[in-house]
Amino acid sequence: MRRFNFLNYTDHTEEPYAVTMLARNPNVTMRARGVMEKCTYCVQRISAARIEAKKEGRPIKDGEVVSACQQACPTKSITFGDMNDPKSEIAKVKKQPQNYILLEELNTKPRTTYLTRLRNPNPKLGKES
Amino acid sequence: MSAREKLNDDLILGKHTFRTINDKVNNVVLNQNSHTIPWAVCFMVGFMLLQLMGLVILWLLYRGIGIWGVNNPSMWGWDIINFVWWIGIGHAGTLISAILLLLKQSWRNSINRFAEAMTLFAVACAGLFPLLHTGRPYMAYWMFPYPNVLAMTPNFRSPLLWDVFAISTYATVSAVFWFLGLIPDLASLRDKSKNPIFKGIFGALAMGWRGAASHWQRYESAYIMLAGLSTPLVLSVHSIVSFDFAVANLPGWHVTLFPPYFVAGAVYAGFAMVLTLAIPVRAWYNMKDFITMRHIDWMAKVMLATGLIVFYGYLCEGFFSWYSGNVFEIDMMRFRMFGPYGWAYWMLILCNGIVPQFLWFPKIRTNLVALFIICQFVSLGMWLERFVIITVSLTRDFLPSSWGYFTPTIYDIGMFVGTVGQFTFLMFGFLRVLPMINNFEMKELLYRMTGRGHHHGHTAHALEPDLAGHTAGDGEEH
Amino acid sequence: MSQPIYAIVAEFGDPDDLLVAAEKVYAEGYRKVEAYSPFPVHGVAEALGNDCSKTRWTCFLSGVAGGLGGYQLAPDDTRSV
Amino acid sequence: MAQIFHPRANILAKFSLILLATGPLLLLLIGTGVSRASYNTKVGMVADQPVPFSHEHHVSELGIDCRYCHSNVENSAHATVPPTETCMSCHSQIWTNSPLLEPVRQSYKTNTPIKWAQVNKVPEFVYFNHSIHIKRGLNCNICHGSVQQMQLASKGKAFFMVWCLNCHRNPEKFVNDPDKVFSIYEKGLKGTDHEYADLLPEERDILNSGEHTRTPEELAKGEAWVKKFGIKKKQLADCWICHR
Repeated sequence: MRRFNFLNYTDHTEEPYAVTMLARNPNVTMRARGVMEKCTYCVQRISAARIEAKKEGRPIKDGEVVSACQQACPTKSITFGDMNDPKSEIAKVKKQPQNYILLEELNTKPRTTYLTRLRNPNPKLGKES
Repeated sequence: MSAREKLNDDLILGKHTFRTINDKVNNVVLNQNSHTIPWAVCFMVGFMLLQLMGLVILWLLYRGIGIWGVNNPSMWGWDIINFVWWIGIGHAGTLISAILLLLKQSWRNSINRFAEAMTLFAVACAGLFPLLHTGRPYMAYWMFPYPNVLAMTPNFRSPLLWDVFAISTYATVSAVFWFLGLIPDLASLRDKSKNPIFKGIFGALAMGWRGAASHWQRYESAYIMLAGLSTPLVLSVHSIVSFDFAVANLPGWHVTLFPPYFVAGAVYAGFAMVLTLAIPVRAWYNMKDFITMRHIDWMAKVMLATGLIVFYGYLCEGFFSWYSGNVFEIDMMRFRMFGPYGWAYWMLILCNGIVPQFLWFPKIRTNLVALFIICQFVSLGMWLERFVIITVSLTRDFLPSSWGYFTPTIYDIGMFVGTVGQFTFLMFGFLRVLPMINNFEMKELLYRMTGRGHHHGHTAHALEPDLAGHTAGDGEEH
Repeated sequence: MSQPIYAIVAEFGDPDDLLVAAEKVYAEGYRKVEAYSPFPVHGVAEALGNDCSKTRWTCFLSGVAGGLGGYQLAPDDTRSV
Repeated sequence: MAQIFHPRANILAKFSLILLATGPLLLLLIGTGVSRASYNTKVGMVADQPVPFSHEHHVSELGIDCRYCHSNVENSAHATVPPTETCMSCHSQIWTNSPLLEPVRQSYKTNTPIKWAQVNKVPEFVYFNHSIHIKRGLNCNICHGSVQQMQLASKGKAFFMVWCLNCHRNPEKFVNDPDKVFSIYEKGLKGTDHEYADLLPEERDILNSGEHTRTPEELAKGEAWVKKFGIKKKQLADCWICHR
């Protein structure tokens, strides 16, 4: 989902502006007004992991990059990883039959896909929880 | 040369000679007592609204465009509605001056100057909106591919960038076209003006025009070529504006019908605005001899024709959404008609579909009050059309989770009213400092209407004694 | 004949007369002639031997230059990225 | 009728027509010139520092390694400006009474950092990582100019995006042996018998100015390094590599 910064949501006129900016997130730019906002899939975390891996001359390990939403999710509902790597966790999850793409018919090819809720439509097999 | 075409003899009414045409047109500019109280009222109101817009823009630059009613589903809001509305109005001028010139429609001669000025001022109003809507208008120069230290070029795949080029080209070509047509008239003002300062200004702008045969030859050659250049622009600009919508994936926008339907709508709105201005101005300045009932009748007919195309477009949109069988398209149409903005849709059908049908009747076409009122309906209808297209589709897109509602704020209204003020201010300022009717083309028209050999009664006697004293030019003779 | 004649000026009441005169003067062999009118009179310039080919060529070449310049503005997508 | 304008006005008219055509181009040229001038980029402009620290003296004459002070350059995004303690590790022993070093001693005594003026600064929207560039064999001088020859530190290169992209689009023009990043400074030590001895032409150029255009052979070597490092050239110029 896109968001446009219609106003300056961080008050640049406040004195400790730089401190506020650093405190909130030192590795991401605080967007000013007039700029689009989008989920970057925590590009700062990807970059950090990528640079560390490159310095050691190895590919990024699966699970090395943890997006902020994934980290914060108490039920571990979010998986993040390299879709191109068939052995990665995300590739396995995406192969599951419950996997679906929102508005797939529009051919927007989003990276974020969802898993449907598992339901039991047959009451003989037990109650739906 | 003997092939003087047959012309309607009511394009110029009254007993006119070259001298009386010249005096009448120039008098508005040279004799400042010619301006009436309604003129002063319009000019002052326009000026005040312009100041209001200045304040709104200042506050906007300080705070950001969040002071408008724009919000996250409805990111375009009034801003783009007004932009498309104004740019549409701007189309009539170039259509009249370029396409009608190429089609040899002599009735364009008395309204082209006026309509071209209207085009320029409407484009000036239109251009403000997308510029401010970028959110960081001070970065707007990024939209031009200049050699920069960022190694960045604008994204030529974006229809919003096509807009930048379409509109800046249109504005440039329209301005050049307008100025080129003004040169001989500026020379006439230079020769007739008594005030040495005005003489100097008009003289500098006339760039040494002497009305020599070689001047006229180059002038006509250049003018016809500019008309040829402008003609595709008339069609391309609003097509490209319609791509802003049609290239997007949103239901209600993703329609191939948009370019022709937008262009027709633009011409429709443009003629409504020309009539809105022409009807009072011809009365205030007593130009009824030049902008005759026949002109008004023809403009009303153009309005009727383009209005029917637009109405056909609305019917098509309804049909397409039903026939597509696409759930999003069908629901979008349902929301348009019966959703929270249903009132706007039915108002639109009333203004653009029903009211113009009165133009079928010649009596209404020649009834100035009725015609003026119909023009206001058309202007409102064309505004509502953009409102319906933009607001309904944006607030009702694919995901119900992102639906919203749009309400304008006082700053939206201030911007819109402000541009109306800017337009009025510029338009009435123009009436005061430049000839509102193409002086030399009217004289040429009179000459063509009253060619020797087939004199037309009332204007016949005029020619012989008058032409000689009227050779424009203080140049050297051989 | 005390004073030399520098130029002769003539006025015409009707554009058609002007055209006829222009054709005649040109046929007589006069070349430093110019006709002034408050609106374009078709054929006079041609009758006086002017042609506007210069305007046409200037416009055409400017158009070609503008078109090529416009294409130069478009980014080169084949550039190695 | 009297003439309004003197015939000389024709010149003015012609001039204004020419200006109308060339004016935008001239404006563009002036803007281009101004934005690239050192007035704007601050290249070669010495900033006002609390202590007149000479890189030339410390590096070229005394042979102190870059990493002695900029200790994190190999490991982190920032090269880091040294703490006062680093200065005092020598200056508690030598030049202890120098009036020029008074701010350093004051800083040490009062436990407040010295306020150095930042000379090399990337725009706020850019996230530059020193360590990965060192690991790809890019010598300090390629971005900072020949710092080891500067009496007073100044910006070596204008950090234009087009300049960054010059390498990010064609990394083979610059990547090199990472082991040689710092060792070439030793070969350029002043007053030693191996001053500028056994340096490759490329290394000599980099030591002197940071500017070097690679020959085809050097480019082939660069390509080999690109392959060895596994640099994805298509990805390297993506926006998100530097911007977040």
